[in-house]
Amino acid sequence: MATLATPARPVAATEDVRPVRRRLGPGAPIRFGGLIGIAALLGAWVVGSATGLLDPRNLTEPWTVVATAGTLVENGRLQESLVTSGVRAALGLGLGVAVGTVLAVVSGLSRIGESLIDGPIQVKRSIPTLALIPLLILWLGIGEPMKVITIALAVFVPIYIHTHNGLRSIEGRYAELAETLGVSRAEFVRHVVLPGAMPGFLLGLRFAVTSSLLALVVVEVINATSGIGHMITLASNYGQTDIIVVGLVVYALLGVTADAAVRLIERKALSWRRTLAS
Amino acid sequence: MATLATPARPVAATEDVRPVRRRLGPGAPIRFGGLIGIAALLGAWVVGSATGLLDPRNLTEPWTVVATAGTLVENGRLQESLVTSGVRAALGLGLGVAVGTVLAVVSGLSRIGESLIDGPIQVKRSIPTLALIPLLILWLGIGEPMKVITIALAVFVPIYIHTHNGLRSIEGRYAELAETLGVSRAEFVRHVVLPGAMPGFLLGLRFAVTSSLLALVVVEVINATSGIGHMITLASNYGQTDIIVVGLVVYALLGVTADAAVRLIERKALSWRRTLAS
Amino acid sequence: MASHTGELKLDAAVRVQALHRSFNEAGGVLNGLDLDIAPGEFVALLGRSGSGKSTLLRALAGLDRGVAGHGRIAVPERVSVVFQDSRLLPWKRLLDNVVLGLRVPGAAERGSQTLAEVGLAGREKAWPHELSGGEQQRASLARSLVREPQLLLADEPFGALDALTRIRMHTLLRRLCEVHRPAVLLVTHDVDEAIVLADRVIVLDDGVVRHDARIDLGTRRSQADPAFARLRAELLHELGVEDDHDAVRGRSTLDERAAS
Amino acid sequence: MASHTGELKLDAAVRVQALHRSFNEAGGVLNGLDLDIAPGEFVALLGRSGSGKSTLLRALAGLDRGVAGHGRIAVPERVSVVFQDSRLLPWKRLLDNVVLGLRVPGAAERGSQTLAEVGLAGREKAWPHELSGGEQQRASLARSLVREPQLLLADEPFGALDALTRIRMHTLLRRLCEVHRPAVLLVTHDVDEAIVLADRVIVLDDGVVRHDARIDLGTRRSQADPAFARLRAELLHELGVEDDHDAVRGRSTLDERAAS
Amino acid sequence: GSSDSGPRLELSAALPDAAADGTVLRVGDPATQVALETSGLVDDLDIDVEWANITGGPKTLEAFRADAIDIGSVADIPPLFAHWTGTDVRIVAARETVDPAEHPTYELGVAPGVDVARIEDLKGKKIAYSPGQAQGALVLNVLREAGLTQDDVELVEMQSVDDAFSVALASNQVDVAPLGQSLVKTYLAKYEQDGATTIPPGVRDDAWTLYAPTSVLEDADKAAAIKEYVGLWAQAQQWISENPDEFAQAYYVDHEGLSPEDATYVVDALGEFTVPTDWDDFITRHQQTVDTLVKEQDQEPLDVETLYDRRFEKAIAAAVEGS
Ligand SMILES: Nc1ncnc2c1ncn2[C@@H]1O[C@H](COP(=O)(O)OP(=O)(O)OP(=O)(O)O)[C@@H](O)[C@H]1O
Ligand SMILES: Nc1ncnc2c1ncn2[C@@H]1O[C@H](COP(=O)(O)OP(=O)(O)OP(=O)(O)O)[C@@H](O)[C@H]1O
Ligand SMILES: [Mg+2]
Ligand SMILES: [Mg+2]
Repeated sequence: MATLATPARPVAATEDVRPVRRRLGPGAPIRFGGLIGIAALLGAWVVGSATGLLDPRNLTEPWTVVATAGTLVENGRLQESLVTSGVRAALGLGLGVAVGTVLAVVSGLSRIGESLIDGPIQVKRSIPTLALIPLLILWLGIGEPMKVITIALAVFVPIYIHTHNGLRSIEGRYAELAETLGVSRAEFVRHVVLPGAMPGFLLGLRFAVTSSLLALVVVEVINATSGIGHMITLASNYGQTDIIVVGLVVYALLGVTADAAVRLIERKALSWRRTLAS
Repeated sequence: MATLATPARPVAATEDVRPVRRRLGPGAPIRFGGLIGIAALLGAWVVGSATGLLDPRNLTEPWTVVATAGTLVENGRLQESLVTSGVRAALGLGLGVAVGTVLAVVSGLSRIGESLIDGPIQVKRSIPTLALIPLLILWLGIGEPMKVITIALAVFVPIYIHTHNGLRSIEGRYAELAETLGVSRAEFVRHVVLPGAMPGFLLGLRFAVTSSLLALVVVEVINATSGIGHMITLASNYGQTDIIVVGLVVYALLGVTADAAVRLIERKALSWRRTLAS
Repeated sequence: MASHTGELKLDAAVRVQALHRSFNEAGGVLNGLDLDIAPGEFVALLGRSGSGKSTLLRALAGLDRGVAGHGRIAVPERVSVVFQDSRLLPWKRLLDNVVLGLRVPGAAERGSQTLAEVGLAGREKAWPHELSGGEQQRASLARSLVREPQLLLADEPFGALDALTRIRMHTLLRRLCEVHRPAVLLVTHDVDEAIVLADRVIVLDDGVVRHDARIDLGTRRSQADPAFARLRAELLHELGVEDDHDAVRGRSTLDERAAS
Repeated sequence: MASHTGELKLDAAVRVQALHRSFNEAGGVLNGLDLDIAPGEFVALLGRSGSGKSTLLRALAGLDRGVAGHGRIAVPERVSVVFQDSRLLPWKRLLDNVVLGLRVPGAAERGSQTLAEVGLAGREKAWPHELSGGEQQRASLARSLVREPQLLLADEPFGALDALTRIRMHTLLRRLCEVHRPAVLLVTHDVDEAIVLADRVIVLDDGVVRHDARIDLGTRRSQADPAFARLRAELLHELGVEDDHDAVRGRSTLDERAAS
Repeated sequence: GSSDSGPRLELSAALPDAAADGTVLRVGDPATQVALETSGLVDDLDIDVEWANITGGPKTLEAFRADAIDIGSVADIPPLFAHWTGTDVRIVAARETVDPAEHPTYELGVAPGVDVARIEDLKGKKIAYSPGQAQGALVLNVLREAGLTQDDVELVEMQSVDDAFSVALASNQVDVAPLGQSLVKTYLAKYEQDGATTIPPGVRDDAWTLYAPTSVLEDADKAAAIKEYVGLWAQAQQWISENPDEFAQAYYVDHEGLSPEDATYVVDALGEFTVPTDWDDFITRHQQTVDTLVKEQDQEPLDVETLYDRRFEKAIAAAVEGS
């Protein structure tokens, strides 16, 4: 047995000796750690392009991309596209999130709701959005409503699945508790179901945000005259690699920023959790 | 106060009177309930087509689809496509699941791993797969490896995100416990991390399976002579709505079946959980 | 509202008849249990670990839908449960946990006041995970007490409390019982606690009520009272502990004394 | 390995010096606590609910990385913890929970055997959620005992057990202690239990060890022994309970007696 | 929408002169839109036009089926596939290039290091082939012209999405692939240094049409509107040919986002357009393509003449000669 043979000595005011135990969890978060990998990726791109390892004909050089972006900003195309796409994505996202959440709660709390809602949603999500476009055009025309609804359709699936799954994963003992407290169904949803499904919902939101951006590429093929997706499609029709890469960089920026935002919300909204992450 | 004024009377052998309490959870699952919604969808399609509410030029009638499917089976195209696509999807799925899980564990358990891995994956998932195809062709050619890897790239993202999230959501007290038990890191991963992240992983798998199917449509555009995705793309170039719809029905069948399979695994593998669902 | 009357059988808050419950084929946990509790009566439930005390409480609370079994149960409408685990919603702060579903005017004040009564004044905004084990237990007690039930089912509500806090909680519980007169079924492992608090102590064994002792010690109950000691020895005997005073013993002589 | 020697300070299994811990600015939970435990010594830790007992144990177990504070702690290498919550992995069956991380030949048999010793024979394949509260607590005890630690930190390991089961667990624990001689720090709210089991009883208050009583009752300890009763009264007094025999009392006379 | 449809008109009946007030023609033809707006010709339109930014065969067909547009602007292949897949359409206008041999719409891109100087050299080569797309039909036409069959070459089935063809060429996955003029420029700019070349296809691929669903043409008001539109459309094509720089700027730079150089290159490469007032030759060449597709792709035989609504031939002739 390990014993201490040293006599007790006075402890300095703020000396802090704690038992060392190998940490099995991930440890404390690294501040802005998420940026390291992205910086590395950028670095690889810059270095690869500068040394000629990356053929600029395959992947445009970063500086060319910056120059192209500059031109696009100058002639206003980039801003215009961002605004147009931003509005579409936001509307679609809002609609999709609302519908997805409501459906998830209905289907999560009632077996009848589930048997009606769940199957069709699984069907929907097995079908490529692209293949739905003809039907959506048929029903909704080729204007903005079609675009927004198509985005919403892409968005509501992850929201539904995640919220439904999160809700169904709530520990049964909390439902028991609520039953003994005699809460109404609305209170149950508000105080138990929604907060309990929040982790699932937020994960779904991370996917929903990306889905809304990716759906732009699909919908802005149809009767659009501006938008990031339209810009990329057009550029790829003409083989303008540099513009495509600008578009992709914008996508990456938007995606990473949105994801970080949702994860920030996650950290705030789920501060009650004591998990490996915290 | 409610009191019972009735005298005690003998209880019949198996009489079962329990206090009635409004159930707040979803209740017992309906057997094959998931099929009700799908049957309703099918019914709407049949009725809509029969009454002429659905224009057959836009949405082929079910019987035409059956007939077309019959023809495709007769000339062997459907089976051939299914086999080709099935092999591609399975290989891509296997590869993607393996890579995604490993990355998720590495990034979930080490902050350094996370800061290197997580950012690039967020970037990857913000970028439309379609836009990556040119680069993948350059690096991997137009043969089968390119297709399988593209599918794997589509698959590993949901696996990574869900497993990582599931892992990070494991209650911290279990990591504490493992630390006091002096388990090795490998044991920790095997006994705590993987089972604890299993719910997340399985949810990811549900998305991964669908992703692998959807990715077929993208990869089978390049140098493919058979496959479900190829069949759909070709048909949509020609505008052969009936074949497209056959393809979509196959997709729906595959998707719903695969999803049901994963959920069955979920029920078995997570039988230790006591949640609202159980 | 007399709890010691002969009409008990005709005027019960809780009536359980021939209750069976089992979790598997191996054997039943409750095997034809009969139990009546009069309105306002305070019953303490003793029993070995795993004897089915929680199973009985869950049956009374209507929380065992999936469990095989039969029998007849009648309980009042407003039942409040103190679970064996404290079962605070981890995503709600303490006060919100306590007043959850409480639909009375001034719920928040009443919640705060009850928190103060269980010694958690000023902790309204704490998260459940910031509480010590005993604090969580008291919070869960507060949640049950704040809603004045007709029947209170309490599953070892004082198990994690030190002697002084426990006495305070006893006091609080008795005071509330005197005001609102709920029927109480309280699970405890502490025989003294059972004798001090209850009108009646029952012992659960083999899935039935094996022992049913009315406590007639009046309102002032002292461990020094020989009647108290007798009751205690009797109950401990029922629980399988042969000799009260020697029951708790140190070092190596312990083995042979623990009766099987 | 003598635990009652004068060289205690020079030969400690656990040495805590000037330990401070606080969860917020309001005030510290531990305020310069000093504590030495000799190898093989059995120390019982009493203290009010929320007084910092678990906080101390977590500090000793090295589980409070994020908590503000300072001080010096030295503990042996192999430390085993019985948590206040039983903390069984919900996705592992009982036996797998018990032998988790146990790297000795015949781990499964030893696990089964220990399960039998805590009264859970035949439950190897049960899921944790299928156990009663007391069964979970015993499983968690089994998990700690099966791995022969140098220091056992047990946070109210018997809180949910009935009198008889508790005695059996006492016996088991003492027997294992005699064989392997770990240092033990056991939190309990039961003063009798502390006196019966421990070599030393300490009382935590205001974040320091307020009372430190060596138990010199020999190996056979009876509640009937006047020395036992004196110790008990002394400890209860430290815990704020003035009069042992009247401390636990019924009905409405309770209020005025509970000292603040 | 089509709900406010005009009186029914037989397909054989003479075209009415004017559409009823309020008739809206929904047009998917952004290039003409730009030309009309830039040239100011748009002021001569007496009908209301609702422009949709829709191009390409599959998209226009989708829009037709969804009744989202009335008339679309495509090459000569999409109307065939529309017909073959059961959507009744008619071609209502035709356009060709003045000097098609010098100004092909597509060139055949040749991968670096591959020796193909003439189309006869295609024998034994790997050729990117996208059935269902205009590029696919072109490949079949080229093979016919070179006296080769599918068996003499290796057709690699892939869709011409984005720059997939030029990437496939650059990485030597295929030896030859048809490239649209806008891609030729970037392909050569990138890979000419490695030995990449292009050769002209040696067959005419300049046919361009306007087409509309039969149901639209059966609506007297719409038919009248289309009559008006095709006339102005013809003038717009003429304007484009006469003002290549203005058009390059307005359409390829401002609307499509090309750089001015690229825009000029594309406009130069495509050459001058002409709108035939007699469709006989046009239809003969179209029939040749149809026969090739029937032979090589197992399509149902078709007398392509039936797809043309020659009432508009006269309307266009009148408009062109009148201007
Ligand atoms: N869900 C379950 N599945 C299988 N067995 C169960 C389940 N719940 C309880 N049991 C078993 O039923 C028996 C009675 O359990 P119960 O929780 O009622 O005991 P208890 O008297 O409350 O014990 P304790 O004092 O330890 O809390 C125990 O043996 C337990 O293992
Ligand atoms: N994570 C935390 N955040 C904030 N306060 C905490 C946290 N953990 C414990 N505390 C507070 O610190 C004090 C000491 O807690 P601790 O768990 O050590 O008490 P304890 O002596 O074990 O009590 P009990 O007998 O009730 O288990 C309590 O008042 C508790 O509310
Ligand atoms: Mg219990
Ligand atoms: Mg504690």
